[in-house]
Amino acid sequence: MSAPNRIGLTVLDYRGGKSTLCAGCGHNAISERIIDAVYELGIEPERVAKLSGIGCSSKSPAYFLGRSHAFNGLHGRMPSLATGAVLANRRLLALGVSGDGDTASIGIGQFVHLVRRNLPILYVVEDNGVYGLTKGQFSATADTGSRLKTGAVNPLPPIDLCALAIQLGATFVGRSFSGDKRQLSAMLQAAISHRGTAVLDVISPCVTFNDHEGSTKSYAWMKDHDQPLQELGFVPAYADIAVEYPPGTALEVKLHDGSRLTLRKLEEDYDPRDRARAMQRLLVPAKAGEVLTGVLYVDPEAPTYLDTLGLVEEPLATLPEERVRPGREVLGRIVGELR
Amino acid sequence: MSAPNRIGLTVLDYRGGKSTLCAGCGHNAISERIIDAVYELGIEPERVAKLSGIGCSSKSPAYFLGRSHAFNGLHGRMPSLATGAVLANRRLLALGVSGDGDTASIGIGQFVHLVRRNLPILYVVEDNGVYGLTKGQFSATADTGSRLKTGAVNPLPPIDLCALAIQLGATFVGRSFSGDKRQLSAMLQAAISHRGTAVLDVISPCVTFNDHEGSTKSYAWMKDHDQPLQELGFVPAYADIAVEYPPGTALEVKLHDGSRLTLRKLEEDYDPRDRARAMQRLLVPAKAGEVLTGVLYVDPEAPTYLDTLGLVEEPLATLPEERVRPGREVLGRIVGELR
Amino acid sequence: MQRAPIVNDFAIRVATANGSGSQSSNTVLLRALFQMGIPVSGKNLFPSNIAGLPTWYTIRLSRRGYVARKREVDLLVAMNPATVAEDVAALRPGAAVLYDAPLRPAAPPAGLTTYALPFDALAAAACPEARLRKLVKNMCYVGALAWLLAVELEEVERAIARQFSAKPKARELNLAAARAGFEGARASLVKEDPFRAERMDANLGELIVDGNTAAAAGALFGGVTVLAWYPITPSSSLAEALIGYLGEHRLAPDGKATYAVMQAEDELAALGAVIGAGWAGARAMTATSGPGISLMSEFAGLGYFAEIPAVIWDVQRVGPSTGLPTRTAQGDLLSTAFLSHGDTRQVLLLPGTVEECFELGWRAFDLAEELQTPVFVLSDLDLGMNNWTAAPFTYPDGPMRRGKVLGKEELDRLGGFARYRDADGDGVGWRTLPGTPHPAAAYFTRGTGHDETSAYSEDPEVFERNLARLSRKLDRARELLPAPLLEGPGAKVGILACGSSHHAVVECRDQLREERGLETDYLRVRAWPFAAAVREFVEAHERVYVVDQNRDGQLAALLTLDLPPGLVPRVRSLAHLDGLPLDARTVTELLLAREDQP
Amino acid sequence: MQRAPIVNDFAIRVATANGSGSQSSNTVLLRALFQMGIPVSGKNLFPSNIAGLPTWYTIRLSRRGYVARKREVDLLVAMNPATVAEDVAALRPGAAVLYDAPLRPAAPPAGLTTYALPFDALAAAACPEARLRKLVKNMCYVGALAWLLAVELEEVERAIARQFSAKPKARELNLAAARAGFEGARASLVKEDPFRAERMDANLGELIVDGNTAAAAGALFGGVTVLAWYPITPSSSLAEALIGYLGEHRLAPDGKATYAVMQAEDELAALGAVIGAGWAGARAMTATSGPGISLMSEFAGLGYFAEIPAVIWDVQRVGPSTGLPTRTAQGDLLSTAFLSHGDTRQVLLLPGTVEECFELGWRAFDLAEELQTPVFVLSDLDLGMNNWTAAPFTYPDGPMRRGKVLGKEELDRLGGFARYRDADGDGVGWRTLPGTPHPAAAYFTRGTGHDETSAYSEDPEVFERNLARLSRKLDRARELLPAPLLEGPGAKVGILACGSSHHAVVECRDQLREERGLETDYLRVRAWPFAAAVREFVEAHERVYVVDQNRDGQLAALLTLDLPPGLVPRVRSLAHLDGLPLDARTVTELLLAREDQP
Ligand SMILES: Cc1ncc(C[n+]2csc(CCOP(=O)(O)OP(=O)(O)O)c2C)c(N)n1
Ligand SMILES: Cc1ncc(C[n+]2csc(CCOP(=O)(O)OP(=O)(O)O)c2C)c(N)n1
Ligand code: SF4
Ligand code: SF4
Ligand SMILES: [Mg+2]
Ligand SMILES: [Mg+2]
Repeated sequence: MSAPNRIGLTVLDYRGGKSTLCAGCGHNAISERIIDAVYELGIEPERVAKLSGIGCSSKSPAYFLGRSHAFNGLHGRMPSLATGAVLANRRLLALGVSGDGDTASIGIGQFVHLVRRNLPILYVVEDNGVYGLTKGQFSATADTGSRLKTGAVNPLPPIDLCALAIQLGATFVGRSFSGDKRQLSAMLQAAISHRGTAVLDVISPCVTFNDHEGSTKSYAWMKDHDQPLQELGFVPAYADIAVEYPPGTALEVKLHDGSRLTLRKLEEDYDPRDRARAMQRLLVPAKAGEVLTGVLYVDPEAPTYLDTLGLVEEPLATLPEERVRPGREVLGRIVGELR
Repeated sequence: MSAPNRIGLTVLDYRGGKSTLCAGCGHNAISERIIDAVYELGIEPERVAKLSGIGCSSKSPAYFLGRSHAFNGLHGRMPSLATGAVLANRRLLALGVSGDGDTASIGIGQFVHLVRRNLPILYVVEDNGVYGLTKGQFSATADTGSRLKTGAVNPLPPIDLCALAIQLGATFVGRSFSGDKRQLSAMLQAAISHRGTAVLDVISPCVTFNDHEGSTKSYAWMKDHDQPLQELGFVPAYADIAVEYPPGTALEVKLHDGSRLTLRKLEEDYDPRDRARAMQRLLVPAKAGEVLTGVLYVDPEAPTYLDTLGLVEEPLATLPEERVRPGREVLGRIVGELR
Repeated sequence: MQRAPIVNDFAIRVATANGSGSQSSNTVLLRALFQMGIPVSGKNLFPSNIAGLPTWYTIRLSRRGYVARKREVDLLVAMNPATVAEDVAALRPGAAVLYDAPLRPAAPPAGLTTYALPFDALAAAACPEARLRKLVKNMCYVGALAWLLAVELEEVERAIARQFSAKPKARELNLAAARAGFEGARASLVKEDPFRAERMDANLGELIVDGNTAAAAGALFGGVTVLAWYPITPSSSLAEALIGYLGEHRLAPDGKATYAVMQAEDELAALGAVIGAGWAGARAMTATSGPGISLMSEFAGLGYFAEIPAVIWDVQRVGPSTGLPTRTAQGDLLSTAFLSHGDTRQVLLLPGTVEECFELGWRAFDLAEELQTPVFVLSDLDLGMNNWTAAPFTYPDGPMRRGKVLGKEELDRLGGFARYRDADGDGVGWRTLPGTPHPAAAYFTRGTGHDETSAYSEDPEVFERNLARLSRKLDRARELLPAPLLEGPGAKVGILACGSSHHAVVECRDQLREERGLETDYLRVRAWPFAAAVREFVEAHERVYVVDQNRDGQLAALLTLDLPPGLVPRVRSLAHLDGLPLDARTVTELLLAREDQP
Repeated sequence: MQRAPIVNDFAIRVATANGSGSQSSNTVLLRALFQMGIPVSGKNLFPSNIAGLPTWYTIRLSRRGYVARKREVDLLVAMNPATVAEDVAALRPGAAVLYDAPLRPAAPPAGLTTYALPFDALAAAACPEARLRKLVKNMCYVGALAWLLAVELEEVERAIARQFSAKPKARELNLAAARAGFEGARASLVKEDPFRAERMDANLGELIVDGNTAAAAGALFGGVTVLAWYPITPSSSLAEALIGYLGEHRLAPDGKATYAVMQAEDELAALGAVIGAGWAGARAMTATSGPGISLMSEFAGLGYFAEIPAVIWDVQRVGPSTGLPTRTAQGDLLSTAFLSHGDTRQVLLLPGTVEECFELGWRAFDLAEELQTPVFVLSDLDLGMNNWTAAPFTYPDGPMRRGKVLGKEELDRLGGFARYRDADGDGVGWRTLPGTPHPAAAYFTRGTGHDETSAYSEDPEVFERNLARLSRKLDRARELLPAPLLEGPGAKVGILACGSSHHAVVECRDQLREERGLETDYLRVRAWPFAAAVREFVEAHERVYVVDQNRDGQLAALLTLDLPPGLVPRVRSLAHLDGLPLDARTVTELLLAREDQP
């Protein structure tokens, strides 16, 4: 049993039900990392709202954070559910889990508009390039030329959700791999600490339908083609740790809540605060089939949808009656205007 | 009455019904340019299929090309209708007309996937930054900070449909202005001659709801902020005209059908065949409020959805029965396999 | 041929072009009559475009207080060259027409009284600035009508002052134009028609308001906290009125909003956000019309099955498909009652008056939260966008009823809970809100099969039991929903209707009584699933005519499905749909045709 | 206690875990029995996940040819530790169980015959490679059953050879495993149960096929040219089977495709593409299930109103909402019949057998094009995904009927046409296809109000007339759609059903006759709107029981709405939904409970 965290809870308090996903499914590993991250950050599980669409990935919220409310909604429509929930209660920490089919195929419209609004949410796409739950058809993130087990070849270009998000003005965009514990943990913690929309595209192999030769979302492919941009570190706001790097070799991004994301550069001139460069880098792959991972873009201070709407600090859902139902004199005034 | 074109039709043969849009609406000017372009190209109007969504813009196909079939479908769903129509009959020249609400708000999902497939279609967005037909609410292309007549200010960032299309791998992307006859005519002709998806975002002021001070989609704004990248020219495949420019001042792009798009450079280092540079240029506006117009990106030879699907040359819709209903022996074989 | 005066019992139709500013003139005329204490109603018949196409506005004066559309026009004001010929041709003998002089109708039918006035010249005299003349020309006909019909000019002036209270210059110009019209008429016309307005004492304390504004005000007092919407005629003005009220009355002292308004990217997202917000405890609503309802189907099913409170206003217009976006219908009753695949049933509220639009505006939230299910309020274009006189709105009769929600304290006491357990025998479980700081507060909401604790389950019995509970829940709701209103009893023949049909039915019953001696009882249903009183009404009558503003008799269909089969033979459907607000004569004719059938 | 042998009249249930390869074993067992000429049917009860959760497969042998699910299990094969306790507990005395030795049930109910076999050891012996053993372990129980039930081992071997025809190594391993199971059973078990398989002469020339494959084959022969689809259980296998057939049988000599398959981004786009393609003249279809149908609502209304041919297969699963994606239901009847807002009505085809899935697979295109409207074919998971024996498919009985289309030549002759004119009095207008090279060919298709020439119109009368024609069109279609099938007549009591309920009803009627002496007539409807024969059936019977696999009695509701009100009191709804394929006993019990009611 693990040590209690900042608020006195152990990792057990962050666990969920037993997974019904296939053994070895990347999604299971992501669930573990989410548990770790929320535990590490010392967040009350009751503050978290888990939201998901439909798919194997979207089922996974049942397998972590059992003390958090969850809404496993409709295929491709998690963003709107999440938006409503966050507007109703801005104190919730919204954790959206989706799949590549759920987001890039049926859900791309809601994804675009969620990003545009910069809703405070961690939006994780568990990306395996196929529709796992319906038995392995290509999704819209499948790479051109990748193959199904049946031999079918994908002729269409993939949607790069990270590039798309950056183009749309997303304020925190990262890509990771379910098998990269360290990177994914740090990225999740930073993304949770971000104040606006954090989009994480996490390559998460489907061992049953897309982990064979010819797949570009397999464990083997990722082993060979994962191209991390940085070594990520994360220092939570409550910890007062100084991290030293030789000058020029690292970047530190201070997030809105005071926590710090440290990026030891692996690729020299990459600065995740430069939107145009990020786009450029994503458009022009350095080598064939490379899967660029790391924090691709971050703008820690951009106004969120809550700022835009100018909401009161308290959750709207539980404002007392006297704050949401105007008095009789107001009705009198309204009626007077209509006379 | 105008001269007969290549196939002996006059401009009158390309006209439609009387417009019921507001006098001065940008959409009316675009209709005129479409008439010109199809007339100039000498295309049989019967070959054209007009497709549209819902909105003032989407009504406009009733006001041009009266001899072409049209389908004024559902709000935001023109792309799927068009895809079906083109698959059914690949000889149709699909002319999609949409609005910024129709495309960037409700229709963004279908737009993304249409672009991804590179369906052969000219896709014109008549972009006025508002929902004209429902009386002037902001659409998703409205610029941050622009104002409605009521004084309401748009707090959200706009979706740049051109940048988005390029990011998604579109193969012909241009922006123009309903008031720029010359540019729009040439661009339309080139776009019609393109073999894949051609996305044109045409700023088209709504005189009734978005042509006031504070609007960034007004005639006045465009007068001050239109920033053309090139002077466009178009030489149809059937014409054998050589165009001479001093070296380095112009580019010529040969389209798949043999026609040529000539671009006299106004901005020196812009090359619309360079996807990464195009993205870059769109992300970093040279001056505040500039509206970059011109052919932003073109890839004349990219395979289309019809190539991807490997369709026969004839329209599927009218293949004779013997080509679409296999014979009794095939049924025998299928039945045999199930025995 | 001097005809007996017809006082306060006729209909004026004004024919203009859309976007020509006639809306203000017509409102001023309506208000002036209203201020004279005459029962009036106004119906706007406008095209689905923004400017230039024909528009007709009909004002009915009715001594007896009838506010349904009157099918026959008594006085036409012809201002639109595009329609003057057909507008005049449609008049019956005895009617009168006031036309813009250049539009002289070619061959008017016999028996019309005609008046011509040169409105351009009148406007020119009243308005020195040439470019503004077009805007005030229409106020000239208001002045002219005032003279013709003896509408008090002071009331016209008061109405103008009110209409343009924020724009002094426009006010002066319009005052001048009305006076010019009045003087022009006095100088050159000779009154020959019998129509006259005369002061009465109706309308005391009453309002003029459209149903959408009333619904918005209602929602404001319902404590709405989240509005997610996507524009669509004829519901946009509901959302926009609500946004106005919220901005005015729901900012905290520091200027922060106690509400969130999301202009969604489409209707799927709008209802998604409403359901997400309802799940998280907000009073959330959306407003839409037919096409939006279709798009909301999938979320509506989720709301039903996961039991999430939500309020959806459907301001109905004519379908199928895009149909006639600016015409009225009750065409979504059946498809909304069963909205979404599988065995889904939705709660419908059916306001019939603007007062009820206000009341259901707040009450819908109480019902949605008490029942934990989406509640659809089916208004229509006639009710929502036309101006009606109304009694002042009544403040909600008690505190907000927020349904069964367990907080931290209750959980401390109970130790835990099961979200979908029928703990109280009413089919409604207890819920918790996300964010409740208690380790046992969480549950996992889903649209898949679930047991009482909301755990995933494919067990056949568990599924069947849960679905049966949902069915029971809505059955029990019958008596919780707004009760049907009975007028009667005693007759053998019953009439059953809902929504805006009400106003035609009221008048139709008088016609039946006075013209045919046929007494009828009348039940107006205000919600579905129906209360027991609906069955009792059918039981108590030999035959029951069901009035529908749609092609297929959808209210009759809902009734047929709800009644014990033995009662179904008593049901007779009177369905009519042409996009115009229902008028009494049509109902009377349809009903008598059935009565007279062998 | 030696019991009389029970031959070819019992049900075997195999309990395994999803993804464990038991699907092949079960198919082999089913095929072996089929090859022995015994009427058999197989029902797969699987979870909505990919691997690891419990699955049950039930094979029924029925001398009398009943193929509905049998509620009682006679022989259980218990291979799943997670469910062995409850599986065994559910058995009735007299049943038998064969279990994997390590799973010995703790306290089996009295009266069971139990057999244990060490399947791991048997598999190990048969399969030297340890990592493949898991895959063949399930074939061992097939061999064991062969010995227990006297299934001919040669037929098992033939079935294995067929199943693994493309994979010689797997074939050998599985043959060995089956033999190992057979030998293991012979060596260590003593037959104590009464169940026996015995060769018969049924199945001659018959197929084993699921409804989705049959429908795909039908569509192939319907000349489908555009398939646009989005994956969803239980319809995906229909689209995937069709893709397979198209790739095999519909390539031109140069390898080019005479069809287009579009994997759409969602169901809205799928139906959008189908409607676009249908408009342009293709035979276009999609396949989906409940949630997809909800998402298609808006386009379905456009298709109805703009009159576009389209074929939509709805392989129904349990709703509401996501519900139980891997369980069967007839839950979309009502909402699909009225799919979309406004007065929309859709054509439903209701296949009840796999033969009909094939036939409607092609005929749906004829109907859609003749009627110019979307045609929904409502299959279900039981019909679509389970294996059924079937007569060989019949080649279409005539050329493709492509409806009223005017080409260049006709236009030359006619000069022009009006798209929505009821030229032939059947409510169906003539259309032209885009691309027709004639200056008068074009028309403007729209979802807004339109006149006969398809020009935009808000005219109330034009709208009413058009909507009335649409209504007439579907009324006239009643006799064009597949006719209901009557069994009878002569009895006082009628049963009415549709779709896969058929198989339970057939057996139920025998139960009623044999157990209670109750004679019934039976009408199986195969389309909505109903033919006149449906009304006549009700007229001819004192009471008509309507069988529904849903909670709310949706077929009964459609019937109630369609009948003259006077006949409605004869309708009695027997609705049942728990996600399992309907069994005869349930229907019999429900029916008798109503019969016996005072
Ligand atoms: C409206 C609707 N359409 C289709 C489906 C069927 N469906 C369930 S999951 C899924 C795809 C899931 O793919 P993805 O999001 O990539 O998740 P994965 O299973 O790969 O993790 C589909 C198409 C559905 N549930 N709802
Ligand atoms: C499903 C649906 N939702 C809403 C509407 C109402 N509606 C009609 S047009 C329109 C917006 C049109 O905006 P845009 O596409 O920008 O066209 P514009 O009128 O500005 O040219 C809306 C919301 C509709 N017709 N259908
Ligand atoms: S099918 Fe694929 S995505 Fe689904 S649980 Fe199994 S491995 Fe994971
Ligand atoms: S409202 Fe605006 S977009 Fe619509 S027709 Fe008028 S000017 Fe054009
Ligand atoms: Mg996936
Ligand atoms: Mg617009």
